[in-house]
Amino acid sequence: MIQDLVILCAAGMLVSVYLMVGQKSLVVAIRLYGVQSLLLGAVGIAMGLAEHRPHLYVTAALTIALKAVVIPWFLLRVIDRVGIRREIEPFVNVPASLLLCLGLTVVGYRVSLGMAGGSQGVPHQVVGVALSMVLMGLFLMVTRRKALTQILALLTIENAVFLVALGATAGMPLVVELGISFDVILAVMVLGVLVNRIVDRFESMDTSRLSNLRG
Amino acid sequence: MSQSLLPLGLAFHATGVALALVLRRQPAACRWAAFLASLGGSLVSFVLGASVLASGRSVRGVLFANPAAGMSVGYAVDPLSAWFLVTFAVLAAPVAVYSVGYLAHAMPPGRTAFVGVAWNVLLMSVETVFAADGVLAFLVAWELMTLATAALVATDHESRPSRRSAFLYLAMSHLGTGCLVAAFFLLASGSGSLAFADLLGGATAASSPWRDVLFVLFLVGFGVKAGVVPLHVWLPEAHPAAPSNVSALMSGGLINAGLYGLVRVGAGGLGRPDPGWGMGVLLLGSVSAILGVLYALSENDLKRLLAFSTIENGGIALMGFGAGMIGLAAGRPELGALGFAAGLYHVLNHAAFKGLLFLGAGGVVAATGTRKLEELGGLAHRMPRTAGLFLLGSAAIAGLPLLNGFASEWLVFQALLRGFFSAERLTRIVLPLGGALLALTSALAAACFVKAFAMTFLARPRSRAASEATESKALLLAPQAFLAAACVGLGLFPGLVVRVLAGVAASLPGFGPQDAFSGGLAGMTIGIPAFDHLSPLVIVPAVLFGLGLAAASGLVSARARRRAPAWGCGGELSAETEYTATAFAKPLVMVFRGIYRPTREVSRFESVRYFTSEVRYRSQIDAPFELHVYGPATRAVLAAAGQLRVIQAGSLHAYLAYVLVLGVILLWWLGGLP
Amino acid sequence: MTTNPLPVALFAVAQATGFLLLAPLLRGLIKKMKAAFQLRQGPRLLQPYSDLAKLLGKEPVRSTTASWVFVAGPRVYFASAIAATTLLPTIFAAAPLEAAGGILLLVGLLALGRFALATAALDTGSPFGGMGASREMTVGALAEPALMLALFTAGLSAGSLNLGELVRRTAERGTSIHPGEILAAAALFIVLLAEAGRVPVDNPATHLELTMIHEAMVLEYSGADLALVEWASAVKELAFMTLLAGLFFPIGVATSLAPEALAISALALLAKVFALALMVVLVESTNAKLRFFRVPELMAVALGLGFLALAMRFF
Amino acid sequence: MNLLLATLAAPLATAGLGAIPGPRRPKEAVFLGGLAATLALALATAGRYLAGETPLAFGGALRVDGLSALVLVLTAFVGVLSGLYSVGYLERNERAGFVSAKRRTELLALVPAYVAAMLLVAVSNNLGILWIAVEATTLASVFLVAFHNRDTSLEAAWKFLVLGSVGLAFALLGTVLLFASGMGVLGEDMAALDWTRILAHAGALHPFTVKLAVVFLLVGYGTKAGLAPMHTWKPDAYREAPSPAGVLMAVGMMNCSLYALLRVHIVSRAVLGPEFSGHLLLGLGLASVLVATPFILIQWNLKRLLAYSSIEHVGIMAIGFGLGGEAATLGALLHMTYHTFAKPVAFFSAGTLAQLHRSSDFDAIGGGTLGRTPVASGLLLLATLMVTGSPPFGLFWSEMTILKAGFFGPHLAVVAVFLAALVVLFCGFFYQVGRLTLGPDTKPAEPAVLPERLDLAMGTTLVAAAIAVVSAFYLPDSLVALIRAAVRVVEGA
Repeated sequence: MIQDLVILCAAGMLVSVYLMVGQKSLVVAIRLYGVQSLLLGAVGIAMGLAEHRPHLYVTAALTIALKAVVIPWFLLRVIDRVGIRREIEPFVNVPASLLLCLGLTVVGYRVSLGMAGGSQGVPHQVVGVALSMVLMGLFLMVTRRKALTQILALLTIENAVFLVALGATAGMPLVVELGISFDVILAVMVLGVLVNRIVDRFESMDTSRLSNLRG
Repeated sequence: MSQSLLPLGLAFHATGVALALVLRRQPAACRWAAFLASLGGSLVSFVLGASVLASGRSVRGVLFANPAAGMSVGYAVDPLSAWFLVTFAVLAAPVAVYSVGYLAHAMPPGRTAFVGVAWNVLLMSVETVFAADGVLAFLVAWELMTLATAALVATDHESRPSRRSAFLYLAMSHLGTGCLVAAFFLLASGSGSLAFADLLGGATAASSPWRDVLFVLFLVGFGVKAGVVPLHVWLPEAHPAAPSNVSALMSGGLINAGLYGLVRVGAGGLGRPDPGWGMGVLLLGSVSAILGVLYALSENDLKRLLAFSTIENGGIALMGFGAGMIGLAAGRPELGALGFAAGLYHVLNHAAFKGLLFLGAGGVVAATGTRKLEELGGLAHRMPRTAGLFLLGSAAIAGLPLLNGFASEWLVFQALLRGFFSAERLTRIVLPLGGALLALTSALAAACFVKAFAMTFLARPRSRAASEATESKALLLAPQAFLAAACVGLGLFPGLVVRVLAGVAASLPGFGPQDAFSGGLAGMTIGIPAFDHLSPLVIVPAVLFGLGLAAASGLVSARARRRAPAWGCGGELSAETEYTATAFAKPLVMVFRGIYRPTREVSRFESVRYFTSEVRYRSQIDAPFELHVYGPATRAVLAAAGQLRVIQAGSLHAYLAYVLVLGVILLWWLGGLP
Repeated sequence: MTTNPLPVALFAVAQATGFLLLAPLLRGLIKKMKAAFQLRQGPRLLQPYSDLAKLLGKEPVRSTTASWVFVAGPRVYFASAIAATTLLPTIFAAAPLEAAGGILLLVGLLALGRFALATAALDTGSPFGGMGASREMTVGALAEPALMLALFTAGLSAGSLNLGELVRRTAERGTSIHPGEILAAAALFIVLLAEAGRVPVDNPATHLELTMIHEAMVLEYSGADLALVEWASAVKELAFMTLLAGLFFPIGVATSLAPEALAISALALLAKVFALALMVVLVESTNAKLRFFRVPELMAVALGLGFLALAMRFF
Repeated sequence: MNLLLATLAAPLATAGLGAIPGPRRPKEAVFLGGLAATLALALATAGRYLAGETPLAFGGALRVDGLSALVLVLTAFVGVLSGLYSVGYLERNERAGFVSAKRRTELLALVPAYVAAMLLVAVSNNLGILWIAVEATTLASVFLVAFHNRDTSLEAAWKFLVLGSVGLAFALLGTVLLFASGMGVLGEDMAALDWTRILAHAGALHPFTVKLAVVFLLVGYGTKAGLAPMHTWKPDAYREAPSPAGVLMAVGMMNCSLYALLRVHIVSRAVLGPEFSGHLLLGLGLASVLVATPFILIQWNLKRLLAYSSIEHVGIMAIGFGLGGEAATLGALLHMTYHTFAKPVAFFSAGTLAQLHRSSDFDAIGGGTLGRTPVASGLLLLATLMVTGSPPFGLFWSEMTILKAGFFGPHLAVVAVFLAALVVLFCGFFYQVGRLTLGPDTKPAEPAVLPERLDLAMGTTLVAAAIAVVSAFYLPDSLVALIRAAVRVVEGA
């Protein structure tokens, strides 16, 4: 029954990514990321209940605090400062993007079938969802022009990884997880700093303009 | 004692390098130190080679080792290596002496040290190439040789031609080296050993499935250095671009490195060769010889002319090797021995007369500051000694009797014609045809060097520089005299050379002692019963008798006192009315226009209708291989590279897309079902 | 052949002298016969001798621009011709100096002569010398392969490239009427025309410099220098005819030193040379000189004949 | 105190002190002293290993075996060189009159921090710590790429960071999956992610999951190593980063990422046999060599040229490891060592040229530099000889070792293509360097060009060159022993 809950949350995260692909407002995208992180936290709690691993609660709490609250807030601040609220025309239009993402999901699931069979096999849905999220996140980074969207996509990929960590392995060793989360935050900060500098310099957050270095 | 000779010789060169660096501030001292050291090194390697040739026993040892890679550089001097060491020393020693005098006024003092260093490194590496006992030693020396040569070619790097030709040389050489690396390792993958003794003993390759591939790879790899058409493109560029002393060494000494390799693999090194291989080598040799001499003939730049004739002589040597391989393939080692002996003999002779000619040319260029035949002329009056030596060299390279060129070409003829008796139908006709081509080659060479000598030294000077030239110094003339003496000696006593060569041939894998040819002081004899023989000494009295008669004619006639200007059909003869180098070659260019494909344009200017006031004539022969093969190839590669620029077009999105695509591909490749 | 040096030397000197003495006669003979064909009186048979004598007496005048090369040229040319004669078997089936070498050495010596004369011709600075030299070398370059192929055919069929050995073997085998050898002989004959500077390749009698080859080359020579050149050329021509006769029609060649045998072979040789001279005359009188750039075609024919000969003989 | 921890602490402390603003001389003294101490400690640690013990820390989370020791020493060595050059580099900038104390503080803090992170990579025995360390190197180097704060530096930094983060995300996913493949057998404690334990339970891991993990790990750490097609950040980053940082990225970072790749390779061969990851490495390596080729032919910027050269070299090493077997692995590790010696010479001499001409673009530098800056140009030519693998220099030997192993092995086609690419690369590199250094001096005595003088930076270059040349003929036995030990680790013997 808890397994189903986990899978449900995973599915919810997948949906959130589809929604991200499906619209252009940066604010909504950030909110969606927040929701996605909440679901991730939920997965953590569920697994904690299932496996009786108290440290998973810590992880979950940390995830929700950081990824559902701090980071979205930070990113919204960046937007306000920059004053750009919509993603301009992406390289691939929305309907096509959605179709391609379906394809990517297929790829992810196809691979995840390999997991089920193994003796210590893990629920392949979770891995399937995670892999598709990774691919879709990367796809978002490829097709979207705004630096902020790319950061969000990157964070989505990060969430996918944690989904595997929580949903499929019932948590990595705590020290490692703390270290990783810390690094992730730092990365986001650095990215944010760079975005600020870029915006100051180029009066734009459109990374497709950053193409002076060729050959 | 003989174990220490090669290291000793290399030590001499190393000392040369060190001294050149130390004394770089005093050009004069630097010159003497560097080149006397190199002279010492050459003498030592000559002694080493001579002792091995005399005793017939190989000398081996280790030079240096790279413990980390577990690789070591050893050497083994067998008679074949010894032959090439001696050949190289015979040329390198006099050229070293020449360099001392030549660099004094032909090289900016600042570059003396550089030349001294590169020169000694070059000699070191060449000697190691000939002495290497394994793949790695060989490849190291081979690469060092290439780099040192390129550096020397680029000595005058401010001039675009030098830079260009140095790079062309590097590029072509690396094409070759790549082939060699592949060939050697492919060959070694059979036995697992990298020692020549195991690799090129014949057995390894005989069992290899890659035999033909191996031979082609070797042929390309060594062919580049030997200047075999169509891999020769670098040669006529690089040889003239280098300082004349280096040109002499490159032409007379460095192409031998390629020929050496071809003998190693051709003479049983890959087991008994296929008849096809022999045919191929013979064909390449003939093509190189003919094209080489034809382009030399049409060339009006003295040093380029000599460079093209180098291609020709490499071709002649290859014809000998080809005949040898055909004989070997037909299971007649004695014929094989004859062919290889002929080729090796020609290699030695070429070192002598081409060295002589390049040194002479260097003297001329230094004295007049020009290489263009059209701007030379009349130097026989101003530089009589140089002229005499150059004439002797020309006669030798033209294959005229009593000189060494004739002796080795004679031997090549024998190889071709003897092979005729053994082999099957196809070779019965191909070999004598090769003989005819060789005859054509040497006749054309005669024409070519009549032109080279006459246009440089005879009639009136065609430029101010030529009319004010002065004779070279003794330091430049002595080495030429030495090489001239070598030309005469090697021409008058072929029997002694052949006797040595019999030993060399016998030492090759798949040969062993045979009686295809024998030699003595009297001369050399081919075949049993005597198919043909040559003892120049016997004809010398006849020639002297003729000269005596001619001189005697002077007694009966009134003595020649009067000198008068040559008859100019009423007009005044001047440098302008002389027969030009272009005009001299014109008839043959017309005859062979099918090969030359000259572009000619005649433009008439009519001041009054029907009355031509002026005619301009332009004729140009452009190099076909550069034009139709290498040029397009290079452009294609660069164009392709330019197209690939889009990979790195600066778009982060594209870069991320690569990762995405890779990820999808890999995941799909993993599949899902366990 | 003997190996004792003294007789060899005598033999050589004798043969060389013989060639020197008879060569002008051949010239005279050909001139005379040509005249006869043209229904002219023509110069007397011995005229060439007087010409040589006159030239030898005269003082050579040399160009101001000429160097020592100009002087050396004719002498080397002469010497090489003399040396060449000592390699030929004439009336006795052995060459005086056959110990020196064979066909290849012979060709080499002729090439040496050509090289020397062409080089010297370029020394005067007169355009004619240059033109002559250039053309001479061109013709020579084209003639040499044909010559080689023809000689190879003879040599290979006899199994030796040494003229004495070759003639001995052909002599004991008797004349072969193999078509291959006839073709080879034809090729050699064409080469003979080229080397001797005969119509249709060259015209020894012309006085229009632009059409000359040999004559243009030696235009600047006078007196003894010229005499040497002319004499050597005559010797060369005779040598070629002897060679042709000896290689392909060795009828009556003496294989022993018996006087009557020698007498017979001497007569036979004279007859053969006369026949060849007649052929030369026929060709000269019935053909016009070719344009220079048509000459290569003729040489190509000779080359083709030589190759065909080889092919027919051995393929 | 634990020697291993000291080795890591030294550069960290140096970084901390470097971050404190202060007078120039003492700062530089601390900086150089700290890096020198780091090298000394690294050598000591390696010595401990050679003496037979295995230095550990944090209960085995940090562990030094042969491979770690080798990478540790090489990285510390490059750290010292880079440190010396950094000081010289700042001196020059002051001479040219464009440098601020803030910039100096930044450089003096970031370089040791970067070194510390790389050392941590080299000694981490734990997948998680490895990942954290690599991420740390990325964060430390981002600011080095953005150092000059030009438009282009921002662009390069952004690309570097985004691509790097994607790569790291992949690596993290791989790590998690590897952990997942061992659910139940590895346990949950910290040590569950230790190589030692994973290898101990290799048999019990779920093969397919391991495959999946290996793919993500190779792509992830391959991005940091700059294997094609994840190499795209390299040319930009190398061009923008100051030369001292550039050499840290080109040599130190490359070695460390290769270290990570090797660890993955070792696990993969323990679970799946040598083919799986071997073929992946072979493919990525060949792709890198092939990608580098055209861009060297058409290159327009000196430092980008070096970047493509290092893409080529990482490809060569990957091919070596991918071919597998004693000989090829030895060749690849030898290549790593000699590359570590040779590349600094190239970077420093190129950096000098770039600094004196205030740009690293060929157009800006112009031809015939041999006339203007003979020493730097001569060193660049020497470095070209080394980097293109010409004898008698080290890289020639290592390349020959790899080629030999390749031709002896089953992958003839791959090796043939590889060899052909090497030939073209040689020609291309020489063409570019030739047209830069040779020829008539195109801008003689132009005021914009600073005069060349034998300052600290040049001295460092000379020292590096000397070391590189000597290393070709003589490697200290202890280093050879380390290399052999590393081979044993990789070959699992």
